[in-house]
Amino acid sequence: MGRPLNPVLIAFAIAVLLFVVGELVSPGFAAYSQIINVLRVSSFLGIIAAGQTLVILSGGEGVDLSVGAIVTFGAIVASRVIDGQDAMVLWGLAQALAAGLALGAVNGILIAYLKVPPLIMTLGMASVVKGLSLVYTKGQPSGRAAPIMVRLVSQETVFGIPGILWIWLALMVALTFILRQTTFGRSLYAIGANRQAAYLSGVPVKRMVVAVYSLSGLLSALGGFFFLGYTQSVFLNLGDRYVLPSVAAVVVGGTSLAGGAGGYVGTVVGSIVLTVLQSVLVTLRMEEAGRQIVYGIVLLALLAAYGRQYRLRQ
Amino acid sequence: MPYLTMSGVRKRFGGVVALDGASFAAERGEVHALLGANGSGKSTLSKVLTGVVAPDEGRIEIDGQEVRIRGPQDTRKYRIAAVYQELSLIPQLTGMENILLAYEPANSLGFIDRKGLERAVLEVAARFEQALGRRIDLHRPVETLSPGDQQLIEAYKALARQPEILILDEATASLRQAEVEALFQVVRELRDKGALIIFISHRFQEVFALCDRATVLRNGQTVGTVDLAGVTEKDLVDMMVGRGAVSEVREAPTPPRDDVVLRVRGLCGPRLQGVSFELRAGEVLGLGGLQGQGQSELLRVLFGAEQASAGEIEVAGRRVVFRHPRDAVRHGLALVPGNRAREGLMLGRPILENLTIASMHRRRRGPGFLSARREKEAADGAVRSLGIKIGHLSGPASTLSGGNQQKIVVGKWLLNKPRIILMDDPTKGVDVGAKAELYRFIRELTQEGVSVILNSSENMELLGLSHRVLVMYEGAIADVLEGDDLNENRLVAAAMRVGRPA
Amino acid sequence: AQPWTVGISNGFVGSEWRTQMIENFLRAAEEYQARGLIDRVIVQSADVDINGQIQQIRNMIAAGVDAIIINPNSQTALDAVIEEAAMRGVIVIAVDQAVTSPDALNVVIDQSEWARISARWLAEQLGGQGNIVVINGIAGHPANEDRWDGASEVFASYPGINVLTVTHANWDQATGQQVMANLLATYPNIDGVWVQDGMAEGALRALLASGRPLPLMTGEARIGYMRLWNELRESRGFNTIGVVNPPGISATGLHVAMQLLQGRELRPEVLKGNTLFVPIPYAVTADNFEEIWSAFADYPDSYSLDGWLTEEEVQAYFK
Amino acid sequence: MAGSVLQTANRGLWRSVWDRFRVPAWVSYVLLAAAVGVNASLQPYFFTLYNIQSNLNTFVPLVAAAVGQTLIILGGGIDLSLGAIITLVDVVVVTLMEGSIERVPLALAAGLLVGGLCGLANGVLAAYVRLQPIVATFATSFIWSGLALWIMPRPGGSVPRAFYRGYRDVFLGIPVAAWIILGIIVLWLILKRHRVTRYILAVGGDERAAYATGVPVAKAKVASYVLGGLFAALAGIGIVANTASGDPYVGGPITLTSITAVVIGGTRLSGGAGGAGGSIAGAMILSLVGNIVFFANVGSYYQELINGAIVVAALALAGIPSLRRRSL
Ligand SMILES: Nc1ncnc2c1ncn2[C@@H]1O[C@H](COP(=O)(O)OP(=O)(O)OP(=O)(O)O)[C@@H](O)[C@H]1O
Ligand SMILES: Nc1ncnc2c1ncn2[C@@H]1O[C@H](COP(=O)(O)OP(=O)(O)OP(=O)(O)O)[C@@H](O)[C@H]1O
Ligand SMILES: [Mg+2]
Ligand SMILES: [Mg+2]
Repeated sequence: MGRPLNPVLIAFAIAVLLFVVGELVSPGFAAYSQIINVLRVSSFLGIIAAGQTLVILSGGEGVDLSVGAIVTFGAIVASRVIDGQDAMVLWGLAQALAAGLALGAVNGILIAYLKVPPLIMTLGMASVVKGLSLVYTKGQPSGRAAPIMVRLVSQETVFGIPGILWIWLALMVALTFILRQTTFGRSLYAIGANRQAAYLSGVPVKRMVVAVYSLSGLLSALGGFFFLGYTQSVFLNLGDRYVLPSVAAVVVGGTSLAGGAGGYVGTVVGSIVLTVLQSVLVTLRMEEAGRQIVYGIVLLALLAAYGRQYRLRQ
Repeated sequence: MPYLTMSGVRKRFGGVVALDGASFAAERGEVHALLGANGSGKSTLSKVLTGVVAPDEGRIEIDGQEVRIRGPQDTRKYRIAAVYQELSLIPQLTGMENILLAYEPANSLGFIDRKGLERAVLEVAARFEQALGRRIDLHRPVETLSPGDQQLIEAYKALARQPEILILDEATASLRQAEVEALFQVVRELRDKGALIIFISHRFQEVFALCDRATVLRNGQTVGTVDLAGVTEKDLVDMMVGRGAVSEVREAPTPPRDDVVLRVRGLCGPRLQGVSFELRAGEVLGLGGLQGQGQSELLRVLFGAEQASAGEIEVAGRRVVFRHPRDAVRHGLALVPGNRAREGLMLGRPILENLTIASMHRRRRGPGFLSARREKEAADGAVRSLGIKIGHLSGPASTLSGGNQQKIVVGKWLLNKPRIILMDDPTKGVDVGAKAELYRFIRELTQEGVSVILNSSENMELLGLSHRVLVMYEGAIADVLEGDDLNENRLVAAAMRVGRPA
Repeated sequence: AQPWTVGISNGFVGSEWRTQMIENFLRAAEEYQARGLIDRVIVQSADVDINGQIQQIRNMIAAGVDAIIINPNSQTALDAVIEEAAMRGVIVIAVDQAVTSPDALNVVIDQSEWARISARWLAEQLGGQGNIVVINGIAGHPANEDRWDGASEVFASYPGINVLTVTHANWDQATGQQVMANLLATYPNIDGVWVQDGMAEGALRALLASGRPLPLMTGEARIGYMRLWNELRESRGFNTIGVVNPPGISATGLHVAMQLLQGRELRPEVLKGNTLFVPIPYAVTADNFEEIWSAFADYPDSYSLDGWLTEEEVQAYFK
Repeated sequence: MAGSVLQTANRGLWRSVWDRFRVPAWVSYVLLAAAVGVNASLQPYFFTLYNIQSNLNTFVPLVAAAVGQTLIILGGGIDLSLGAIITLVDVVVVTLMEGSIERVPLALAAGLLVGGLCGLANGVLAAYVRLQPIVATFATSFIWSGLALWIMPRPGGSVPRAFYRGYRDVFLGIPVAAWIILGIIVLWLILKRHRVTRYILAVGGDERAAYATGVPVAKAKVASYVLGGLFAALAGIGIVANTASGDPYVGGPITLTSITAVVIGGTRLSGGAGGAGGSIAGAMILSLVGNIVFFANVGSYYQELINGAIVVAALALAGIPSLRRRSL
């Protein structure tokens, strides 16, 4: 059998393959500008899935299903505060991040100290946050993105690459560094691999759990902020589309749902794969029913390529 | 023609060769020991027989017939059962449900015959209960039982399968003396009825007490089979590890210094009832008594992993309260926990991370940055000073043999320069060679003034290493042995509370 | 018995349109309350599945409502519970989305006609010639299918109009934006875009981001979209249309319910089956844009241009 | 190396200390009683026949789905495609019924078959292809809903009146829906005595240990998904009866609600411990929370918030007893 192939590499190859398929089906799909466009769209999923990656790495059946609601809430807060004024961008960002952090912290505290299972806790939190959005906006979100945010997402810089992609790249480098070269990262892998051993090695397990969910909330709000730069206005189900895909992006990127193994580079590639796949399907002339079936089958094929678990017989 | 023959068995796990053409042959009606150092392939060979491990090559014959075992389900036909080293119990199921799992009497539609199940289970349990003199609650989820009782349930389970071939892979590791005796009695009965029992253990006393012959493995190959009547312990060790490496447990320890590093007064907590003692610099303080009398709990409370309900702890003359192991670590304590896979290691993570996790805060810069070079230097240092045999620091800890894994668990604390090391049965399941190295190491540490509290289930180890032994009984200190009292008779007597009012 | 209890069941809260719908309902109900015709108003507005909405309606029945206004989550799945309500003498009015139950009265705009207006506009503006792409809402959703039935019928009647592809963006602005971006990559020669509701703003943003000349596209009568329209119509000569799909339909529905409660009967000729089609208020086009924009420029972006029938107008449908 | 070969087996053990979140089943019954109590005190005519009947009618699909999800979760899996299976069954049953009462048996049989087959596919993916269930079933959910949309591109179909009227009827003084729920409970009690449930529990408790013991692990897993699919089919049929029509989106949201019901009902998400009794209570609690919010006259903007908050609070409260049992 040889050494197992690196899942990140496989996922990357699949992303390339999907672009090629897209180009064959409809010429122009793999044009430089379209690649950039797909990457831009991937970046929102990628940023939101960054928090999801941390949560899943932390183990203990960790998963965050409240990311979608927090994305929306972050965007709502930012949009109301900023309301189209460049001068207010930082203040709006700060408030959105603070809100995301706080909501994530509530997740973390209830999960760590009251032992509510993450899946259920964050699912409940999703509906609470959704309710908060309704109460906060009275059902009518107001405000809009500032021009500078729009430029950040859309305007091309060096090599025709928009600012958001540089930010995403920076996030990738920073997170990878944090995961590998800081005590935080080491502790995160430790609690993901074996909470009890980590605890007995002096790692503050519960605080880590709280920190990880807080960060996930923060990154979701950040994703919401950037996404606002893309859509320019908010609506109440802005973030819903990201909930399960963020989990899928992490898994497609080779991070184990069991925790303690994987990394953010994989998630980046996973986000790209899922986004390209969606794009290819849009370009196919096909009934919606057929698109859904193809999406499911391709996803299964992808998982079967490397997402398989151990054999019972060794 | 032997009843069971295994020949030319090869098995490779990724880069690790576990079995390299091993062979094994044994007869009905004997208890046959399977010996070897940690990682020599004993468990793997057993698992090939029970179908859990698929050999790359090899031939198995039972009763002269070549057999193919494609999985544990096939073993039913050949009446093979095993007590696995890691146990094979389902934690949430009760003893009753575990014991005949997959062998439940059922009607033709697959509905379980509860009465029949209960009858069959109680029959097996009865065979032990007589020898044991007590009964285990079979209606509780097994996860709520003590490790010893879990191991006994695992034995019930194997026996309930009415095996012709029974494998006991370190089946006595968590058992008390009396329970070991009970198990042996049942095993002997089974042998007398003509079954073949394969017995794996690192405890030579047990091997000599129970077995007729022994087959020795080294590095996945069979060194030979000997009649135990004609060999000594030393002969076996030579076969296992090659000549030379014998433990020197009984060497006089250097006396401790006078300064008290740890003072405990009236400590109460989970399973603890008013424990008081003092620990001096460079002292090895043993914790003796029957297993499960609060020794592990004492270590956990001292380490902050469990909270005391009353009592005081002073470290280096200062009163301390540890709410978290981290607090204890800051005060120079270290804990080598009893179950390394469960509590000591992050098996899927690299060896390097396992070694550095407990001390990384010492090397961090700024807000927790770590330098890859310094982490590697630190890990290399630990590997060198403990003589850990590893492939590469970036390989996962799961690829190491038991003894080397244990060294990692010790090694991670050395990097933290602890003043007090709490050890909970550190040589459980560790082979003679690794044991000897660990003993040597404890010596070296105490010479440097480090103190050790050692809980051990092996009396010789306790007596050989400790300056004093606290004998625990039901969460309290029943006796303190030192000087001439440090001998096995006194220790056993104290543990059983012989000659004392109860 | 008078004074009556009325309820509204809304099973989806993800859109501002729905919020506006609820507000319209409440405003209309207040007037009746002031006149002593209604004593209690029950609002159920939460994201629920079809089962959840059935539960909502049953709860209202149990709470003793006399009339229920429903914006149904399904065209067919509420039929059985509506029958239950009718059997207990409760008047059921479905608004926005029609239901198939014969026991309910649908008070809706004609979705097919609504779609035809913008499709016709697009085809005319293109001079009956050109390639268009379509971004629909949720495949299989009855309103979507009705709309597409109407629009595709119009396009079929123009042989020069070539529908390149039909995609779905689930009535979601951001998905519309992404789908449009993908369409742009695939089809170099798009002359027109037929897209409905909030997805239009997303599609427009994708078109803007592409840097290509703006094709003709259909849009929506919502302030956010119109603000963009206003900016672009001079700078880029942008031309579009927004057909009003009024959230005020809930108020119209309430007026109808009140007439029924007061024992009046609908004139049979206004009904088509069990459906009362109310007129589509109007469409915003280049012709009337300025006039409308000057009146609404201060409204929040999420506000949809609205319209409802007054009590008197509704009375005209009754005998 | 001691402890490495079955190392993952130990996960099951150490989880028992750390990760154990299991609402004891009695807590869910207490919560159910509380929910009924609060509901009854807020709602004047709670104990009328219509009200009880209408509540039970809406409970049936979620109850059936929760039991199906329980079996899957007990076996260490999870099924994110359950709602899509329900949708597919709904659509198939309605399409085959063609509004005629004679075709009902055929349609119901086909519905069960479809549910079972979807479960079989999920089970094979989880057990033999060895994909992580949470993502594998996420992927299959697209396939099932795509198929549903393909079979029924827009809502419709007609269900014979006798069929959905029968569902709302009273039999021997007890609503038919209550009989169905009783039937589901009895079904579970029967299953509980079967070997397959024991094996499912064993696999969910510790897969490797179960394998080493000779439990047919893969088959047990597949069985759990097939049973789950069959209960999902029951849920789909319940929806057909409750809605009297077909809709290609009807089941989706049930997936996550069914998981919540299972956890409130005392089954551990990691598998191996729990049972369907609690899940049934959990499903009813969740439905009753909606009623409570309704009858408490909560303002419309706050309904969603209060609803979510009650569920989270119930989970947190329910978890407190398990905190005390932390030690081994
Ligand atoms: N392996 C374990 N065995 C026993 N108890 C444990 C174990 N792991 C955690 N605990 C319990 O959890 C508690 C909190 O430990 P943990 O490291 O998770 O917390 P923390 O992050 O320091 O939290 P806090 O912020 O409350 O200090 C401990 O006090 C201990 O009682
Ligand atoms: N699942 C596995 N994956 C990788 N390596 C393994 C696995 N199981 C065993 N090994 C390796 O195979 C070798 C033999 O292991 P085995 O468990 O058979 O030894 P053992 O003789 O039972 O040792 P011990 O006395 O420590 O129990 C060891 O080097 C071990 O690291
Ligand atoms: Mg072994
Ligand atoms: Mg702490």
